[in-house]
Amino acid sequence: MSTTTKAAPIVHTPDFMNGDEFRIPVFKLLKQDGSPYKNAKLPDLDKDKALRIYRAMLFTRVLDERMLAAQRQGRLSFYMQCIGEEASVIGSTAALDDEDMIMAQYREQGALAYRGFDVDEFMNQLFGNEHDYGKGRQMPVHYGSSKLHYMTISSPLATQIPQATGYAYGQKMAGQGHCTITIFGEGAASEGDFHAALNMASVHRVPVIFLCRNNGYAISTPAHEQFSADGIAPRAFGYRMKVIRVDGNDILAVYQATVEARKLAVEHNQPVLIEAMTYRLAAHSSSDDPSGYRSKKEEEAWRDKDPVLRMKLWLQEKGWWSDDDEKREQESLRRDVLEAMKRAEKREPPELDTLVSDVFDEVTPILAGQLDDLKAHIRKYPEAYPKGAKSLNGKDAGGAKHA
Amino acid sequence: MSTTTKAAPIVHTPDFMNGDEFRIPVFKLLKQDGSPYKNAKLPDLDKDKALRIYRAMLFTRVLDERMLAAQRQGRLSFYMQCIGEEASVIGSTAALDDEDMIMAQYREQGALAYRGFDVDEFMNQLFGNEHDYGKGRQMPVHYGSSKLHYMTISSPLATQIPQATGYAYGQKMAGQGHCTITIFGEGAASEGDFHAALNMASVHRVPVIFLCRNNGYAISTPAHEQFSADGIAPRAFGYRMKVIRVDGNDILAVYQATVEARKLAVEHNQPVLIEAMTYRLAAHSSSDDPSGYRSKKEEEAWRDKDPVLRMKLWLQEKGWWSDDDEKREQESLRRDVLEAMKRAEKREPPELDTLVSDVFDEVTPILAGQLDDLKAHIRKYPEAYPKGAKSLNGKDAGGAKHA
Amino acid sequence: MPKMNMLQAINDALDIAMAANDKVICFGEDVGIFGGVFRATSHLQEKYGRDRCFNTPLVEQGIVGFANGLAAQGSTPVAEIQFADYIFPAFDQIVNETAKFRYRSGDLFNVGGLTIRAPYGGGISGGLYHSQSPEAYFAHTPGLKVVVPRNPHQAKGLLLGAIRDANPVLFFEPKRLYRASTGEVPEEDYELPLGQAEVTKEGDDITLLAWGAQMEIVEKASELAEKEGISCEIIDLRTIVPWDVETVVESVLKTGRLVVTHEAPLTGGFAGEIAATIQQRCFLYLESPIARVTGLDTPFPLTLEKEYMPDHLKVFEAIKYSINY
Amino acid sequence: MPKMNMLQAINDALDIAMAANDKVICFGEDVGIFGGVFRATSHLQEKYGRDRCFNTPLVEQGIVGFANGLAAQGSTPVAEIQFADYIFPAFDQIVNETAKFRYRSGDLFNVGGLTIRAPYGGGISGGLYHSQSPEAYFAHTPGLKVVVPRNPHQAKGLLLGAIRDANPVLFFEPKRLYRASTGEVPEEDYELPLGQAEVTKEGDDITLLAWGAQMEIVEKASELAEKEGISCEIIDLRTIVPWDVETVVESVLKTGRLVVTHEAPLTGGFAGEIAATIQQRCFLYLESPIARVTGLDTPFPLTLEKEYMPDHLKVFEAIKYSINY
Ligand SMILES: Cc1ncc(C[n+]2csc(CCOP(=O)(O)OP(=O)(O)O)c2C)c(N)n1
Ligand SMILES: Cc1ncc(C[n+]2csc(CCOP(=O)(O)OP(=O)(O)O)c2C)c(N)n1
Ligand SMILES: [Mg+2]
Ligand SMILES: [Mg+2]
Repeated sequence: MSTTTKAAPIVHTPDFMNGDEFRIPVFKLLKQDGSPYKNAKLPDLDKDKALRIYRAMLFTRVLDERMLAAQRQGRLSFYMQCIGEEASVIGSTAALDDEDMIMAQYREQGALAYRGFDVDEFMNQLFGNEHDYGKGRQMPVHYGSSKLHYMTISSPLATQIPQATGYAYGQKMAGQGHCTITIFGEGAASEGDFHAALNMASVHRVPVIFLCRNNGYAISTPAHEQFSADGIAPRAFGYRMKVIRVDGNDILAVYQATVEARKLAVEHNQPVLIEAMTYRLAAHSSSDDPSGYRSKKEEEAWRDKDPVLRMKLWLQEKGWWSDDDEKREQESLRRDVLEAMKRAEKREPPELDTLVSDVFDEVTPILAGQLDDLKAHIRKYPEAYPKGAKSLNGKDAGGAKHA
Repeated sequence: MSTTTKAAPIVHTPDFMNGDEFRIPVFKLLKQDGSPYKNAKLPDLDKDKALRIYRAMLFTRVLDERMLAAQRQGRLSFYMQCIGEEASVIGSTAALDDEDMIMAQYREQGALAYRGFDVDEFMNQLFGNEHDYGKGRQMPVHYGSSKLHYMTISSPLATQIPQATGYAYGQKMAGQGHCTITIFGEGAASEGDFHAALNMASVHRVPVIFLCRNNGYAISTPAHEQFSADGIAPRAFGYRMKVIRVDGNDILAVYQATVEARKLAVEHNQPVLIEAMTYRLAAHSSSDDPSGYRSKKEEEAWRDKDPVLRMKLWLQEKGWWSDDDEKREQESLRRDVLEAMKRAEKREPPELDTLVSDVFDEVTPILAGQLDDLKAHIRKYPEAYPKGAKSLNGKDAGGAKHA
Repeated sequence: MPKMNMLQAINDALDIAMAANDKVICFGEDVGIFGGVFRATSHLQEKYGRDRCFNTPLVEQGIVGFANGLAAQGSTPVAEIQFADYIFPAFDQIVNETAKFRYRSGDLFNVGGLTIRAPYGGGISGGLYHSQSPEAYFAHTPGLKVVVPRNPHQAKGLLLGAIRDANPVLFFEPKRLYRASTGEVPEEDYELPLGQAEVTKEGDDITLLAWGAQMEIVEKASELAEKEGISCEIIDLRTIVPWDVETVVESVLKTGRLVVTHEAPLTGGFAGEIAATIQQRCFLYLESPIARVTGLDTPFPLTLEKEYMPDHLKVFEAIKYSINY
Repeated sequence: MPKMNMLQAINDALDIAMAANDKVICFGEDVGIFGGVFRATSHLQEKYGRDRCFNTPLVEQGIVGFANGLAAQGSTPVAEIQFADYIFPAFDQIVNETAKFRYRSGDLFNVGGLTIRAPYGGGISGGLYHSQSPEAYFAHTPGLKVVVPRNPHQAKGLLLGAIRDANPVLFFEPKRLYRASTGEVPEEDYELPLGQAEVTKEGDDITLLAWGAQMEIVEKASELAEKEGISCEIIDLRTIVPWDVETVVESVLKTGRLVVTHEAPLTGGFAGEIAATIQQRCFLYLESPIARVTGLDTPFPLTLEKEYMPDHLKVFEAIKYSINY
């Protein structure tokens, strides 16, 4: 056993390296006008799939627009937009098998839309009503879908990254040819969990794809205060992991890179890191105002690289999409979103019992007692707890007990 | 603002890198026979300093030998040897200013010996007696010395690495030209704390040297089950940090590399990673038996690269050391260690009051009450608590109280 | 005296601490030019420079690890954790390192200069991960002080006290009150003592004990109770560790009844410690069981947050139950 | 029935679990060919292959993160943390992720298959970092089950119960007993129930409650007490969460007295929760204050470990104090 895996060359002068010795290029296929670069070989993407992708992009834009507006109107407590990063999340998802697992951060609604999460499913989560799969427990945008193989979002950053390694290890053991993709920001990549995940994936040869959306900011913190290196990509060398950097606003490049990454993962049990260079065009969230930490000019420069527009221009060049199609689709999406929002707002809150269910597989005696006490209390003060009182209607009244 | 710091080249084919594109060489100066490599420019090391280094190496060997024997005889509960890695820890320490801070892992007694921790100071800690600076609270080998700028060892791995970054940041603010070195194993480098430390050091331009002793094993886990990459060094590229790999059994190479690293740190606020390639010749600790996880043959191959012998041969070539000197030094060191051990064993245990001091700067009322109760209890059953009873002798007896 | 909200009071305390001692250094995620997501560090970078107030990379274990080292070196770091829910990646650095630094080294080294600030608590539609009250985790860890202020005046004085205390302090700020709680705050530099509870209202029939945002709740409950002729004594614990046992004991010896409330779940919450200690110290004087009014033993919910919270009505019911026992 | 020590019983349970279900996967630092630093996973790699029993890199947050994902996928991971003292780097993954996985997703996803094993406790000259008893940290976290066995027979049955339980379980093993505790252990596959305390000895005058290695201590103390004519009822809590309140209440209603003991520090320890609950449930029946015999509110010491430990003499004194109250 040697303590490094290669027979290293020997030198007699103390020279230091720092990574400037090599360059990590950016993989691009489409120019902003929708035409391919010279020499670029575009992926095989048939019309149906291309339109499925593009429709998911449009839906995501419309959803973001409408829901931010709803938040501004006070109809929604909180919202986070994907705008600017649609190609990164949708292009990568489209390259996977629909049964591959996705473990995302929070800004990846496009991936879920592509998989077929419908507008009511989005709305029920955003409004935390009785039909929310998450039973109204998490803040808006914390979607999840087991049938679509989309892990429920968790707010603590980067925790899903080593989980993705573990999930994919299980897929490898199951032997059905599936992999996991985990998507996260360049800020989250600073967490210890990121490093644990990459190292373990590499050592244990796990079919997992790590997709970093390097969008320039973590809330107000610019990437150059997050790390000194040339992006996230060179971290892969620390684990001898395959890595590629891609133009995150170039849907075809992201797609193609992910197709190749998936092959490495599934066919060779080689984990892969993809760094998608992109930009968070919106504020971090509905609670944020970026004017305090970055310039309009910078934002404008990136607005000119709009990934949705780039794909539209490509589709138009192919003759698969027209301005008319665009208009019709936009209008219908807006209508769908608004109607679904109205439906979701009107739905009941989750049942009171959901306060104590799912802590364990069964409600423990202590929790059952706490629920009973709570019910008795709410019966005493129904006006103070309108949501809880609703779910007690028509049920028998119990005496007050106190813990 | 761009999201990477260099204007990256553009490519149109999805090629993956993994670090095999470049090689990280090993810096060496001395061959095993003590002669320099051709073309090697040896550092300026005067005789006094060379002998100070060598004596620290010999002391460390003798200490390790004797204390492991003492552990086997049941005189000591636990011990960890440095054998095989003396050049890495002593060579680096010798390259620093004596007032630079050292934050080590546990296998770096050589560094402390070089700084001048005396044999009684070692023994008092090992036996946890009343003179132990740590007041008998930590296991053997958890040394510390504020006057020698050697941070008290803490068992949880890698926690000292981000602390070193913070400590060095404070040194930079203080502006007195000091830096911090943190020394750790290749196993510890898997912890999230390692990554946090390097990234923060790089972003905040902190005068800290990260010295990884890559000794091939973390207890039973070989390096190739710890990571897939070519050692620890390539991780530096993830932070655009200066890095050098050095033959950890070559005292002059380690020394020279650290001299250069210190310049980068102190004069340019450039943190540096040094990977010292070495081998843990002994068992992990006195509780371990390596025969279950590695071969004698492998051990022998490394025994042939003995760093202490290599330095001795160099010193002899220089005419600074003779076999006679060696014999005399060895004998006197053995005597010193044995006598100090006897003294340390005979010393009293720490005072009972040390059970509750240093939790806070002052003993809180709750702790004072707990100590009173304990004293009353021990007065009742002095035979059951011989150490505690000692420190109560001659003090007034209180009534029993129970919490 | 100027009127301030709690954020302003905290910002003022940091400003005063940094002006008075150039070893005070503030850092954390987004605390630099942005002034923190709640703006508690507004203008500090402008005033004291990027070396003394800066953004860190997004890594809590690194933030606290760095802070531990900086404190050991002799500086006075004030680290911000963006939400108390995100303090757990730093748990090892806090519980195994910060807390044990002085003890394990026999006081050769200590991190007494360290303060860790974090907004905690519910009532802001934050769901599982923007609502937690983790004080009990740290209260079980010898070597840490834990402080929670109830209003702007307390926040300023206790934070200055915490920064200057010779021990590491976790300072949990009730974020629900950041803007909601306003009051007069002295302009000058002042410290409030750590380790001392405050009797904010005297009364005879029952003792109500809380800290932080729950103080508002017990005050409201006590108003309801007073209307029914129940005289409440209210205590703000202020420091969770080391807690002021004697002030609580003295009060309960007088009233014979105790209600403790916190937002954190019941099981293993700090009210349990208080109840265990007080039943032991006041056994013969207790006229009814010590009551705990707390969050449920579940993660923190969103839509049904109101139902979950230990509000004034729940405290009021506990008071009546205790009185009528 | 074969005689085994606790390590053998644990190894046997893992072997049976892996043989019965090929979704059971064991991993952690040094658990592979070496069989773990205590040898709890001996021969498992040999028998079940490197895919199902393997060394991980040295990163606890990664071990538990990986385990969470593997459990979510539907496997049954059994992760080892080498010492309970080193579980804290994984605290965020356990407390924010493992514990909340099912709740936050509305049961779309869960990590019910997960078991985390870790040796805990003192008495082995381990000092600060090889002696801690962290059960109370986890007991304050809704969504986790916490189990501690007292002997080889219990260890095997409870570990099999834990691995097969539909919830994530932390399984803390009293390492002081690994080799010291031996006894007859059935060869076959059997499970002991989680969430149920066990009355190991009936008695009338006082209830003694403990778990894990402290069970030996209370047994010794009870022998001393019996000699003085005090009849002790002994309960092994076995599962810390969800704890079996009714069994304890029933006993205390009968005896009127309770001593709880654990090695962890007093403040915020789980004895506080028990005392708080029992004083409330048994208020009118208690004849003396509930006593807690615990570690001091300090980090764990080395040379004076014997003085620090809540041993049988301290429990015995607490019994007498309670009886004579
Ligand atoms: C562990 C943790 N720390 C802090 C936060 C608060 N927080 C939420 S989002 C965010 C920035 C994330 O930036 P990045 O990963 O780059 O993703 P982006 O928002 O740019 O998509 C922070 C600090 C958190 N959610 N979790
Ligand atoms: C956080 C943490 N996890 C686990 C351990 C147990 N442990 C002690 S030493 C060790 C191996 C360390 O290996 P390495 O860092 O390579 O140092 P070496 O012993 O080779 O010098 C382990 C796993 C620990 N002390 N701390
Ligand atoms: Mg970002
Ligand atoms: Mg090693």
